[in-house]
Amino acid sequence: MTQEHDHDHEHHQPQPQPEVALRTEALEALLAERGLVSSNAIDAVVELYENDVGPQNGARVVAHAWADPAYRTRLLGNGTPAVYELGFSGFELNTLVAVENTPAVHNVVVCTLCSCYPWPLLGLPPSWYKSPPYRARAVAEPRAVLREFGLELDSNVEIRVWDSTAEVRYLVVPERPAGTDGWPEEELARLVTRDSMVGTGRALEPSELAGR
Amino acid sequence: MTQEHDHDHEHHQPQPQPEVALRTEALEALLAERGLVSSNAIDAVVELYENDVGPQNGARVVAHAWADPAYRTRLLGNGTPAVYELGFSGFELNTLVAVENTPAVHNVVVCTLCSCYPWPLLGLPPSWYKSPPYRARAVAEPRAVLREFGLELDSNVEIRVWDSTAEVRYLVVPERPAGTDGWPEEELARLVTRDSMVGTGRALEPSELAGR
Amino acid sequence: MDGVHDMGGMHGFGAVVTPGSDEAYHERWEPRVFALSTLVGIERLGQGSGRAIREEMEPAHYLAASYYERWLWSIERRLERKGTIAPGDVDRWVERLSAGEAAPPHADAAQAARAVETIGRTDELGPARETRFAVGSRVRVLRMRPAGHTRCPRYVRGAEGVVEALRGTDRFPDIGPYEGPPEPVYSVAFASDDLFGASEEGRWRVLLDLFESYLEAA
Amino acid sequence: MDGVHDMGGMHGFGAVVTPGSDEAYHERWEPRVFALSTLVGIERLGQGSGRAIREEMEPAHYLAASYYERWLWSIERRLERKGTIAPGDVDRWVERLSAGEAAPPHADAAQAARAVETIGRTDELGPARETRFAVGSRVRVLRMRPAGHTRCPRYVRGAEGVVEALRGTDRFPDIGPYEGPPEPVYSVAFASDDLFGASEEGRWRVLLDLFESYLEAA
Repeated sequence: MTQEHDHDHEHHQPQPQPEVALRTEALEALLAERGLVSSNAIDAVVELYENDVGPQNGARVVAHAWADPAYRTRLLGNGTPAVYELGFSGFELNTLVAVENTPAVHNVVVCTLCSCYPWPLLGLPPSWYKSPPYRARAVAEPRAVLREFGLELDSNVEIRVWDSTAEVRYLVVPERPAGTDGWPEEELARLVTRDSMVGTGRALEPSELAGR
Repeated sequence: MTQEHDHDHEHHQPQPQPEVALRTEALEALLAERGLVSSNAIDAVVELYENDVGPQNGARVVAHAWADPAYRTRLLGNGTPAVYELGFSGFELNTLVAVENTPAVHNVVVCTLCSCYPWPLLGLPPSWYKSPPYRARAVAEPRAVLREFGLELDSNVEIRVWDSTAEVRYLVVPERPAGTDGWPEEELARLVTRDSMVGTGRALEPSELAGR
Repeated sequence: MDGVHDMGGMHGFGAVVTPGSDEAYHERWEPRVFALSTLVGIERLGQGSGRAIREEMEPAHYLAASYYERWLWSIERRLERKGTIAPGDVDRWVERLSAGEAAPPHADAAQAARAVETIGRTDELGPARETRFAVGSRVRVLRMRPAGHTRCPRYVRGAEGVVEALRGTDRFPDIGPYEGPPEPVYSVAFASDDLFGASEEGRWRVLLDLFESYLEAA
Repeated sequence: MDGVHDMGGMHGFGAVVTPGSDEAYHERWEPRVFALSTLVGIERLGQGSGRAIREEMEPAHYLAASYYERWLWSIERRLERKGTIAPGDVDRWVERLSAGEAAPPHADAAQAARAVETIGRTDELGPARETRFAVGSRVRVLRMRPAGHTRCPRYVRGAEGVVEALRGTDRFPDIGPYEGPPEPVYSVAFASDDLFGASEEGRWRVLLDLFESYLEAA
């Protein structure tokens, strides 16, 4: 059925609307005029999420858990203080739960009601995470959704879909790829993609690093 | 909450779109060009529902049931043949169930999934019947919905909401107003409003006839 | 399918009674769309059920469209699926009309008479065969997520109710619009709090006509 | 409230992975809306929770709007409800900008520093007090239809699951956004067929963090 009405989806998919950009400027101007919100505060927040807060943070956590078994135990036992050890905390990370992918269990994270996401570890979510199709389908047809990401799981793998319905955020610790024994954490972190920490992907294989 | 975002409803309520009228004409032209659908067949169907098929039919059924106890029994027992006795049948009346309002029970009809309606008895449904608010709320907050129609029921009245989910259509037989003993059926029928046969209204009182 | 058309119990749609809500339609094209839809059915020019096809509209489009706009959309899809028209055919006539061309005349008195006669026909539900549940049986609606057309709304899934009547048999819609094998259809009554929990409105009953396959013994 | 935002399990929205879907945003105004929303919160310029307020958008508008367009809508409502701005204020600045007027400069380095510092703060769930359910308890989600903000999606109502963990306590959102008394929050695991019936995908588990008030012993 999806294919059949794709032509209609194209017609009605929300389009970028120039009036929204203008309206955003107008709101900025209004709040500046009243002395309530400064342009440099807006710039500072934008730059914070563009430069300092992003999946590179989650990747450091995962790489450290891969490299240090004691840290892995702390992270899986109580995520919030464990990521704070590495300096990560803040909005949308009130309580962090880390869940580990293994050959037998695959975790994937969604927020069906809005788009809750662990910002301090992963930055702002990709568009697909916030989209109605992901919010609707991840809980009800996870294998079909994962297949769109190129992830085909064996039928005996238990899928666990985490719907972020309270002030708890999830970080998936992907499986550590083979052939990475003894790698320094900085190198390991390069294998850890954003999608692998949401559960819609795997960590990169060492052979995939070359092309990046 | 409804009040609070009324201003937004006004912005986004579906508006009559001139391009839909043009597109309808275009479809008519296309099917005429191919010799498939004739303009007089379209006119005939439109006129049928404007002149012959409407709530006056249901009103005849209700008035007859009020006047003739044996007919009332047949109607409530097996609606389809009972309305056929009076000449009513056709599309969207495959199986008719008539339900009777009493001082103890109030019936109201909805179709949450689309807008199923007993066309041969009531004609084409009013806009509210087809609207998302009615489809959403009638099953879940019937008293609030009936209140919008000016119908305030005693708290001890049992409300029965019929959701038309299969090929069964419903006709509500409203309570016969007091002071109508011995009235001829033609006069009784004038008391029977469309809304009273959907359950969102009562039959008119004799005193209300004057103004109509 | 569990789309936005399945509205029972939802919040956020505003008031029922609004200016103009008492009228069946407001513009002349609306009853003509209704008539076109009826004629496409009678003349067997389309494929599939308009009711099922309208559920396939993109959700934002479904909600933004007016009632007969959805019907127009479904007529076009039915005609396309049968091969009666091709995508783009209507658009080309929109352009021709916009350029001032007149619609071609086409009269067919026999078609008009056939339509009026056919519209008057009734096709009652079949008689009840073997049934799994009797009047008075306590039943539970199965939890499900049918990908195709269904007549089992989400708000009753998993809820328990009581069979009040057997309606007859009808074709089961879930495996393709109206093309499945006939099945018993029951009138099932639910207490409002078994559907929606406690309400400041007190209690009421909600009754649905449900296919046997939707139900299990409770 | 049970609005169109509660999408879990619904059909009809199409593909997840589409051109551009990998990017967090596509236009410069989008992260600025995000920043504005954050600053309105930090500076206490608004009233109500953006998350709850976005659910009040008219349903067709909610579905048609892009993600940060919804955020922009909710920022304006928050500012209006607090009285920081009045309806029409933004429109007037739209007109002034359209007429070529420049936005007024307003710099506040302290505000920028305060924002960055505040964004880094975490507010963990409170410790668990008395709890009605233990890890391993079988629970059933109540059937309900809350008119206000809720964090209990429709697709788990009435379903049975197992408590896997106690998350701590948090403010119960159903009686007003984030203003209720603290309550235990549990991680509850559901078997997929207890939510959606049999699936050609086989079985999986769905886990939600649910407030104690949503649950009863099964």
